[in-house]
Amino acid sequence: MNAITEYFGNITQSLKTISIGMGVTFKHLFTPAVTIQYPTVKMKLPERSRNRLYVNMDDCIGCDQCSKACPVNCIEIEIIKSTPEDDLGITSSGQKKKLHVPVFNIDIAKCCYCGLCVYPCPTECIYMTNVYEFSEFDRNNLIYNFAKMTPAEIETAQIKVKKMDEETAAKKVAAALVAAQAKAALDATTQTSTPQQPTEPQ
Amino acid sequence: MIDWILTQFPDSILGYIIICAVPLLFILPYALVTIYLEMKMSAHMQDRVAYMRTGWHGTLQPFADILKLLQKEDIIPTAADKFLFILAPYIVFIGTYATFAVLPFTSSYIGSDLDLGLFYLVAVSSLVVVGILMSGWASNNKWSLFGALRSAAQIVSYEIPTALVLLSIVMIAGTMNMQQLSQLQSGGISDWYIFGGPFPIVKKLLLLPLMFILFLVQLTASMAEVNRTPFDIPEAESELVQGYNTEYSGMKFAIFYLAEYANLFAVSAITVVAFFGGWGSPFGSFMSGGVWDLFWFVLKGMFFVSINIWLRWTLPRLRVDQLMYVSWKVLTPFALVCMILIGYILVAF
Amino acid sequence: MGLLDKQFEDGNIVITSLDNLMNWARLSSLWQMQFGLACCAIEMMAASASNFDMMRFGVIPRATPRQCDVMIVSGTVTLKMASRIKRLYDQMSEPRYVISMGSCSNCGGPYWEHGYHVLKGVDRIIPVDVYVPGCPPRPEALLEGLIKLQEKVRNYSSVKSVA
Amino acid sequence: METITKTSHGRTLRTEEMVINMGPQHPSTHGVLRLELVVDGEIVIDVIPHIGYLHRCFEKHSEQMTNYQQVIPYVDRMDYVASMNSELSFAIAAEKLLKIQIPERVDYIRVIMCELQRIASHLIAIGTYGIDIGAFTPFLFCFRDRERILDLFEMTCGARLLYNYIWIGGLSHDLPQQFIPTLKEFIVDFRKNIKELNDLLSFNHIFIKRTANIGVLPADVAINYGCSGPMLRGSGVKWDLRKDEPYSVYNKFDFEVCVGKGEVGTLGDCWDRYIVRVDEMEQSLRIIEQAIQTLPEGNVQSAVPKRIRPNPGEAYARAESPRGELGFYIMSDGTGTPYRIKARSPAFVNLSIISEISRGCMIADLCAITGSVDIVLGEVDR
Repeated sequence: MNAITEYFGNITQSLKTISIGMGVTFKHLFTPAVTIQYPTVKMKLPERSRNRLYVNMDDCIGCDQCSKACPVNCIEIEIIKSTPEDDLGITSSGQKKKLHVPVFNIDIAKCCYCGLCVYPCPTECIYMTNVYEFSEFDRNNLIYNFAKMTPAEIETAQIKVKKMDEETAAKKVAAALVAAQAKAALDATTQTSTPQQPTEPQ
Repeated sequence: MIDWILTQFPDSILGYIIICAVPLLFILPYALVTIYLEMKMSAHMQDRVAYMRTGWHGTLQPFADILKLLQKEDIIPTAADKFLFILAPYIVFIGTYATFAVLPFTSSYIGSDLDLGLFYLVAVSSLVVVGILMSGWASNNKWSLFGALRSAAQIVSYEIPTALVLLSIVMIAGTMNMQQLSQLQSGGISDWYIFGGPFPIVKKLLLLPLMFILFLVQLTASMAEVNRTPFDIPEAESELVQGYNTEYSGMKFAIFYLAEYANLFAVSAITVVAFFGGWGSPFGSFMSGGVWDLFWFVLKGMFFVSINIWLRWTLPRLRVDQLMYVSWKVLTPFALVCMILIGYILVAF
Repeated sequence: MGLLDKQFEDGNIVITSLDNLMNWARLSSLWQMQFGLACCAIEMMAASASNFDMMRFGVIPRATPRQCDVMIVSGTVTLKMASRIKRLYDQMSEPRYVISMGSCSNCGGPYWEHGYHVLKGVDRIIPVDVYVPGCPPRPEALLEGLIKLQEKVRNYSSVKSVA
Repeated sequence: METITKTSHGRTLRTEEMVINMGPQHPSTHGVLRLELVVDGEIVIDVIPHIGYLHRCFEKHSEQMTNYQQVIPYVDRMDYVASMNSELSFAIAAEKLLKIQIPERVDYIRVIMCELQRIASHLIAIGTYGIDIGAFTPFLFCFRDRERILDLFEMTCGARLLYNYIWIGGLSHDLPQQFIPTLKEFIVDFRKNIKELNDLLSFNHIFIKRTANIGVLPADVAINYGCSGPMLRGSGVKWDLRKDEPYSVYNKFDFEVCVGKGEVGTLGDCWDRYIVRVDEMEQSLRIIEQAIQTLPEGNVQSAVPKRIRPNPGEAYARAESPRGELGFYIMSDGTGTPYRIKARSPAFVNLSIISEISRGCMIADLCAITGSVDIVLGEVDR
């Protein structure tokens, strides 16, 4: 008897649950679709949306903080010191820029969009935009170069720095010479009073 | 219509070839419409929209699909049994296509007005399983083989309830001729066998519940015969990858695809002829004859095709043993009991 | 690739319009291979789910490589998986396209430096048509990549001298 | 490999076992799991899981980072379906190491986020489980609801899947203005949708027949294998770290630990594991409701350390992720770089039981079993 009730119970249960399920799908046949038809309609992204990185080079001071914060090392920054007579302008927050940034590459293909580079930036010049449509046929196009300096500018900057370095080095040598002479003179005067001058450790 | 074609080509094989090609005029547009319909229906059930980018609301999508499949590379795996591999899709399609010979599309057109129409149907639709077995075996792929074996077991089991249902209909109607079967029910909605057939009221009321059960049996069995969810175990995507057609690409796959949809209509048409008056208009002689017949036949057929689609996108899949359980322990006994009762009613009243 | 591939020496109006038709068919019926590797696979699933509905573009997921047109490499390709991906790509029938989705399959992504077990870019084993950046890309970004791929297919010519 | 079985007629039947390879590309292996099956016809005789197709060197990577903060993006990518929960687990471990107290608001927001994430993760598990069984529509319904959770996340932290939201000592952002109203709307709608899901899938007779009595995992076996999460609770063991070892502020909320009851089959079958997930979504909604009612005010970044340089030592913290007990063991040598990080991933442990419970089932059942375990390969392989 039990087997028979189970047999017919199974059949009625199946028919019942199938019709309930069919009711659900039938109801949805007439509910409006939730689809966002992407190329024609675009969803408005929230303000905090994290997508492609952008660097506002006018504000970048070349501090390398973002590159250090990046967990995947996809930011490549090179810097050239500026000479005192160079005026690199100031950032929008009023900070004086002291370094040329000839190379500021972000390999977007490597980027993991974690946003960790955004927080340490002192001038808020690196940030994530809401651009997400930037697929490419060639991977090399995904390496973004944000630096604005032309090769000629880089060269002049390098030459200037070299010159400045040479000058400062020469100055240093001269200063060291002067200091050494003064020291020698001092030594000569104090030799008698002090028994032993400690030499530099080996 | 057939006579007309034969008079145009007297004593020539060409006439017969043209006659053979007539159902294609229906199948090809029908398949395109149904593929589109299935995708759109399923999409709206799931709160989305499906094809939108080709033509108005993606209406050209089926053409794109077919054209693309034409261009695809036709791969035959090295280890496959080449002859069977190539033959299989055609066998499947022939099995399906042959059923269209006896479908009474209108009161004046039927491919072959066989006296043994229903018997021929049951016989010929088993040919599909041969093709599926072939494809599964020839692919030299374990998953395909599983699909083929499952399909064989499935179709063979489900032939039996179908045959029993059709037998009951034959008992009531007294004919196996599809055209006559439709003719008997042409007196409007109350003459359809699902509502007891063209009989006196007492007999009608007695037959009505039995016919309803038989209809459910036929609907379930027909779904199983076309390998569609919840009975799609031969191609069970999440279990057997694509089942028997895993290794097929390009046009060969398209033929499988076409055959599946053609078969879907064929089994729906059998249900229509057996229970819903074939080409008969629901209003008796009103809106009947000529093109109306075709209209009603296709409309009813498409209605059952839609029901199949609706069920497919609602239900989960059965397991192999459960499938057998449904066939042997539920459908067959029910059909058998109904058949016996119908015999009793026919004799007693 | 297909039947008509590189069969004609030079184009005329018939071949060009036939080309357009064939390309149209190819681009609007890009069946996608249903396989996911990692995080991006979830976004790929989201792209084919109701809210973004990749099927609007004619993309149907197929489980078997034989019937697919486009392979979306969605996620980190490890060295162990690389040989499998290569094999799956070989099993696909021509014409076939590859979308590399996300940083990991573009170039190793976050694992490019220290990932001893990660393939640094799927283009080292199979040719990639479109690179979709993002980690993971938004579903819209994937759809945009798909549209880019469609543009690429649209401009394909079966005539030898590609203009 | 040849086995000779006696049929009921007394005649011997020669059958041969077949080795068949399922995955790494297979629709129902949920990623890149590879199962080596030994089958006798449709009956599965043995299952050997092969992993490592998504080994992304998480532990080695975290030892290369110059900062503890940089580990969090990698933690996200470990269990990519439930990033928030992984982040929370890691953050708790790191805070334990650093011995910092965090503001209460941070804790509350973390709980809200983690419970939302739990719902999102369970939705994926349920949806893909539907596909495994052959029903496609529930999957899309689940993703439709999940999308609304992702919108909430994106509104808060800007990312849809991998958030980097829970930081050591705080959060990256406070909740935006419109977060709470949107969340309340979602909770109301989602309650209805759970009911709809139950109608469509959970109590569908075919679904029940496919999952009940399949892959039965007895409680003692589950405990011996070290299973956790819905896997263990499906077997009727009331073990939930949120209740039994409350971390964060879970002890302030009133919720139930859902366990399998063997309603439609044997206790511990696939259906029980499935329904535990459905029930847990409702409990998560309860927790969220309580949390937004009593959400305290405060600054979410006040306790974020400027420089993370823990004293030499070690710490282990575990939390209940949607898949079970997720633990992080951190060892510090006093520098900014973690000396060693080890993750105890629940999916890996849960996966190990597959060959135990799927012997003797059919291939179709194997799909049901793998689906009910709900593995995320990123976490299995790390």
